[in-house]
Amino acid sequence: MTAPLLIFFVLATLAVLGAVSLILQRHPIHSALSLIVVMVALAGLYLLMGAEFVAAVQIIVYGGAIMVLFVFVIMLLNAEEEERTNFSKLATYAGIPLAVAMTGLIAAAIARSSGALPAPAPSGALTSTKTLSMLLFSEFVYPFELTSFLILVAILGAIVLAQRES
Amino acid sequence: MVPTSHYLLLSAILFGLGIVGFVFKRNIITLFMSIELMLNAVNLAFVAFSQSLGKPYGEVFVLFVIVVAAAEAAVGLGIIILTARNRRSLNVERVDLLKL
Amino acid sequence: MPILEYLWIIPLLPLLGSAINGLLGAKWPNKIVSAVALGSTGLSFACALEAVREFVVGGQHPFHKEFFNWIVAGNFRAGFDLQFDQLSVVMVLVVTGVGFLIHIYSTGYMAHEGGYYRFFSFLNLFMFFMLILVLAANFALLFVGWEGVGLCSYLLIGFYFLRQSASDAGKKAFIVNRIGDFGFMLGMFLVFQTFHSLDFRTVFDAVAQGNTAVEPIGTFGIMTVICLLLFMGATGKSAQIPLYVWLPDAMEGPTPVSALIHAATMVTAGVYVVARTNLLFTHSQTAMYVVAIIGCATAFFAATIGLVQSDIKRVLAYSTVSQLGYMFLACGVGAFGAGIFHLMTHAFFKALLFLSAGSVIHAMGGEQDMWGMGGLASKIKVTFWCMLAGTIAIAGFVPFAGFFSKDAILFATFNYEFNGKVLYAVGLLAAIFTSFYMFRLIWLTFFTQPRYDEHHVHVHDSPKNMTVPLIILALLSLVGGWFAAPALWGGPNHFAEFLAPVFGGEKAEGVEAHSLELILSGVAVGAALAGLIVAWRMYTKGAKRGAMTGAYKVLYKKYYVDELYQAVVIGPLMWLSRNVFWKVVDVGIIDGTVNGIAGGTTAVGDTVRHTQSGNTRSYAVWVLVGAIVVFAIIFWPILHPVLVGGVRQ
Amino acid sequence: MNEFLTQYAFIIVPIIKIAILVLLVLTVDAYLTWIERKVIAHIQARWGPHRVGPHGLLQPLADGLKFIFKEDPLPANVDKAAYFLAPFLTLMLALTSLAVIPFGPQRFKVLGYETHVGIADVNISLLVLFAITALGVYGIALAGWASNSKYSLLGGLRSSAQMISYELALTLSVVGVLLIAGDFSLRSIVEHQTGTGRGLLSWNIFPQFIGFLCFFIAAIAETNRVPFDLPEAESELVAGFHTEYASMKFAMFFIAEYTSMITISCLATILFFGGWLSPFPVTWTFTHYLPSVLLIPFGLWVIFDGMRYENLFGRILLPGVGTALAAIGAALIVFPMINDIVQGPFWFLAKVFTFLFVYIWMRGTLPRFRYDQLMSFGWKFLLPVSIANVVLTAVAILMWGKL
Repeated sequence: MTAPLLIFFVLATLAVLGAVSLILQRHPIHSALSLIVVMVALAGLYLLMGAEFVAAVQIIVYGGAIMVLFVFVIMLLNAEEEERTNFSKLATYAGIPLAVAMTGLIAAAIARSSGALPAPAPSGALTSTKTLSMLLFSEFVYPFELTSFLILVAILGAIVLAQRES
Repeated sequence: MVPTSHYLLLSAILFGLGIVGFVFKRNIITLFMSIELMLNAVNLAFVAFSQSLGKPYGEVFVLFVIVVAAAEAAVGLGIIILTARNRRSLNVERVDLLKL
Repeated sequence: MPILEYLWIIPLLPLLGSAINGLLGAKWPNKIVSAVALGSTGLSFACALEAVREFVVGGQHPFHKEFFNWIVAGNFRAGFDLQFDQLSVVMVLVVTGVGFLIHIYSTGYMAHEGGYYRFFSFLNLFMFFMLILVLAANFALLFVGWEGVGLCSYLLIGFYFLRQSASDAGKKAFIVNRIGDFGFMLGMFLVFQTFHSLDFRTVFDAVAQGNTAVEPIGTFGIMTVICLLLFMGATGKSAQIPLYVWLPDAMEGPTPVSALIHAATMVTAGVYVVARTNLLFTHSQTAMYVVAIIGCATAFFAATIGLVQSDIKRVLAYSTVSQLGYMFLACGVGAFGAGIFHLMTHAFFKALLFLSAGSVIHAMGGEQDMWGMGGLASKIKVTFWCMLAGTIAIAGFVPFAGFFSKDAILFATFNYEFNGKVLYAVGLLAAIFTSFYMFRLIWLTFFTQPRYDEHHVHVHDSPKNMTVPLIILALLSLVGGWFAAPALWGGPNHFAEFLAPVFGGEKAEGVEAHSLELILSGVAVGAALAGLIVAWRMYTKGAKRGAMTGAYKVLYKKYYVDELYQAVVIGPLMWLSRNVFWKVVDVGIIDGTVNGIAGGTTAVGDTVRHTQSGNTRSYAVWVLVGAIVVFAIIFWPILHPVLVGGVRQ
Repeated sequence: MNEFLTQYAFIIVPIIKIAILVLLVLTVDAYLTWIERKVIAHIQARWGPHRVGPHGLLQPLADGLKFIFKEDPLPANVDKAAYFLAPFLTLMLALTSLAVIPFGPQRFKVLGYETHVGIADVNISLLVLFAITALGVYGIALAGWASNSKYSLLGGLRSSAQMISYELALTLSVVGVLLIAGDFSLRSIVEHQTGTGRGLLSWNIFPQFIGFLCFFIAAIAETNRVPFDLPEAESELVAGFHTEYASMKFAMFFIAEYTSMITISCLATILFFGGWLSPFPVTWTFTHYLPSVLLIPFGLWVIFDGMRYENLFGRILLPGVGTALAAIGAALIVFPMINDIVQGPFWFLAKVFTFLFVYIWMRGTLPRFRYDQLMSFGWKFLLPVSIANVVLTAVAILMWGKL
């Protein structure tokens, strides 16, 4: 078992455990923390795959901004442990099987078609930030600008939503 | 050397867990987090593909996904705050009037 | 030939006037409105004159031009095609000329009425449709004009729509006309089915090529059916038995309308159509015979009714009906030229009479009952003399227009091969009646001592713009018939000759026939004289209203025809509509279906809406289901070996 | 044995380096508190600590002992996991952020393993640094939330809001430097500032003065220091997010705060003040003796100063330290090779300590912001200015090529 594989399995376990605990935890804060763990683990995986910039962004934006926002809102609303209501019979009985089915389908599809994938590039072959930025500002410049617009709209929306009408 | 299918399977598992979370959690915020989890799973798949294909496009897409997720979080949390204010509850099962 | 090339100008001008007045006139003072109306009609009249001049100068070649396609479907083509031949000449001149005069008259008559602009807009619109009707070169376009004039007549009869009776009369006219139009349309369809075209030229050529034999009397071939159907339409529009009932009620409209539409022009549309399609009619003796009989009967019945009416306008209305009967009689006996001739002269003197009556009513301040008048002769001289002229004309004294036309008709009837003598006798009787009720009208109105309160009603003669048209029309009804004058001393009948190309030549009368004609004319004049004398005897001294008894009452009640229709047609129809179509078909079936569907939808929704629990988790599950389905469908080729036979790695 | 070492050098060497660094940093933190108290005392015309040891030099040790032996009460119904996690997280992140900072130019071999002055040399070190700083919020937020006290909660909310707000300004203010250097690696940023060897003239501070100001302000806010120390505003929130913490956990927050101060100072040094580069042109080789020139007299003064003390500590400690310093100074003169090695770290530390002093100085002088002032300042002034700075820099680079 080579070092990268070892690291992969460590991080993967971490991620899966985090996801599971996200589900099992009863308090939103704990769920949020679990999710952060998942994200950090994923960032590690990205590094392992050589996508260093994405890894950094993952931590900065997801870990540092989005999840902080979540935690912040949880604290703001002073959310307490979720009550285990079961009003939705459908979800109660059909939820697990369907989720398993979905996962199974995806996994099956991957397992079937993984043969078709080309041999992965040697781990640690970094995609330099330069390359990404070149792509962003040349080939993907329109989507890029659109995202900026999207963010603007989102900001306005958030303001409109959050302000108390006086 | 980690084969790409490992990453893909991992992302599938995470995605499935996200689904489970979305179906089984009652707290709106946690639901939201489950969605983020699914997004992350997809990101992982993207990066894995882009690595195995040796092309950076996947990573670009991940960047876009992250941006969208950020916007979504901003608006979504705003909505959640509003709902919590009006309904005095974060439990989605108590918020089933489809109107305020 | 400029004008002929741009023939559409003639109808277009009134349309423009109508549009301008109708859209903008509401705010305008009467002067501008009347200026627009008169200008458009006057110009149209001028163009018509110019067109006629060109036509005559150009050697009277029938002019025909296709301006643009209107409906084109497969081999069917109904274009905006206008034609201009001798018949059109007469009609166009009558319509534009008399129309113009009546417009002038209206400016005076309607001066104090509300909806001035509306009135003139409608009047111009009517001119437009009437001109389309007489200029159309195919049945479809003719039908446009046909319906258009019907519409305008409806609008104008119901001009005082605040008056129940007026709007009822409008509706009545419209509905009765629908019945006729129904027949007319069937006729059109049949024409198209038979000749695969609606163009007059094509159809008539097809007929004229002789490949359709003349159907002898008593047989009902295709031609007969076509003609009878067309004639049904004519009876509707031209108020013949059995569909004449709408015309008397149409007198609810303003008097100029009665003059223009319900005396001079529109009601003659039926005659025009029959004359226009004379080639078809001449190929079916049965149809001709029916036309003759109907016309004759109408002439007689209407005249009898007219004998006892007390409303001045109603008298004229019935006289119109009866005169129209004369025209159809003429057409029926094959004397289309005489029919059209009478149409023209009748247009003159009947318009004159109506306008004069209007002037009288105007002078009396709205009084229409002759028993409320009397002794007006000295007070409104101009009107009196004009009306007298009209009366003499219609009664048929030499040398007024009515004499020549009616004489021609009666003569033609006399030597009509199928019991022409009988028809002639009835026609003559009708002539006597005509002169009787006309002079009765004159006496009751203008002579005898006044029967109204002189202090309240101060009688005054009408303004210039009303009297001038009267005078013109009076002159016309004097000289209008002189085209045919030479026929009296064996000369040619210019009018008939002029129209000959359209009607394929009339039977040339021999000398003995000419002598016979002289005798007959004498008889006719005698008849008129008889009527005059009787009326004089009855009404000169102390005219008193006779007791409503027996025949008098029957006549006064117009043979109870309206009541009859009410009982036989309208009543049952209403009953059917109310109890079957409304209560059963509409409420039961149609509404039932609609409500049923709605109810079904509601029921389904009631059951389905329970999936819309509003519970996000349930929705999540649904989304998940959808996702699974989509995923499975997309990746089926990859998946099914897995699902079937395990993962192969 | 030896080949075992060489084989696993890639693990061993970093571990050693980390150990050294952590020890160093902790000590520096400890004495930073001493310096702070001294400086502020003198600003306020007081003596400051002077009981424990000469000039109160042993005060940090005493405090450390006190922290260790103090009772650690657990407040009622706190969320245990988060309550314990928070301080560890904070300290861990604070220390980790030091890992990517290069302290000197040299690369040298240990056990045949090439390494350099500093722990890790990733080529996106700046991003990594920001990533770690970004995670730093959680420590405080969790601490505030977990300790189940309104003061803590408010402090936590405030600080998380504050940190999110100023993180943007912080990141954006650096972009200018990145544009100039064209690289995320701190090392290459520093090397880029060598320029044509004209010394401090080619430092980023000159083209990026606005950027520097924004950076420094945002950095202070990021480290919750005066005048942005609302999360622990004594007058309103007792002690903010760490109100409910005592003894070692409190100490962890404390150490973390000072560590992040150090980190930020290092960052400022690297980004704007040429890191380990000497302010003098490279041609002035005589400036290489500056360290010795400073060290020897200082050592001698310390020895002399120690003479005045009656007690043992004074007689042993200060003269010992003094002689050590003087000896080092002398050694540097004797062995030029070592001297060259020392140059980088010397300048680096000099600049860092200058910044730390500024920190303390500001704390001694400036009043505290009001919360809304803080927010409006961050969003309405700092952020636009740093964005404008980015735009200006980009335009300038477009027009005159490299700056």
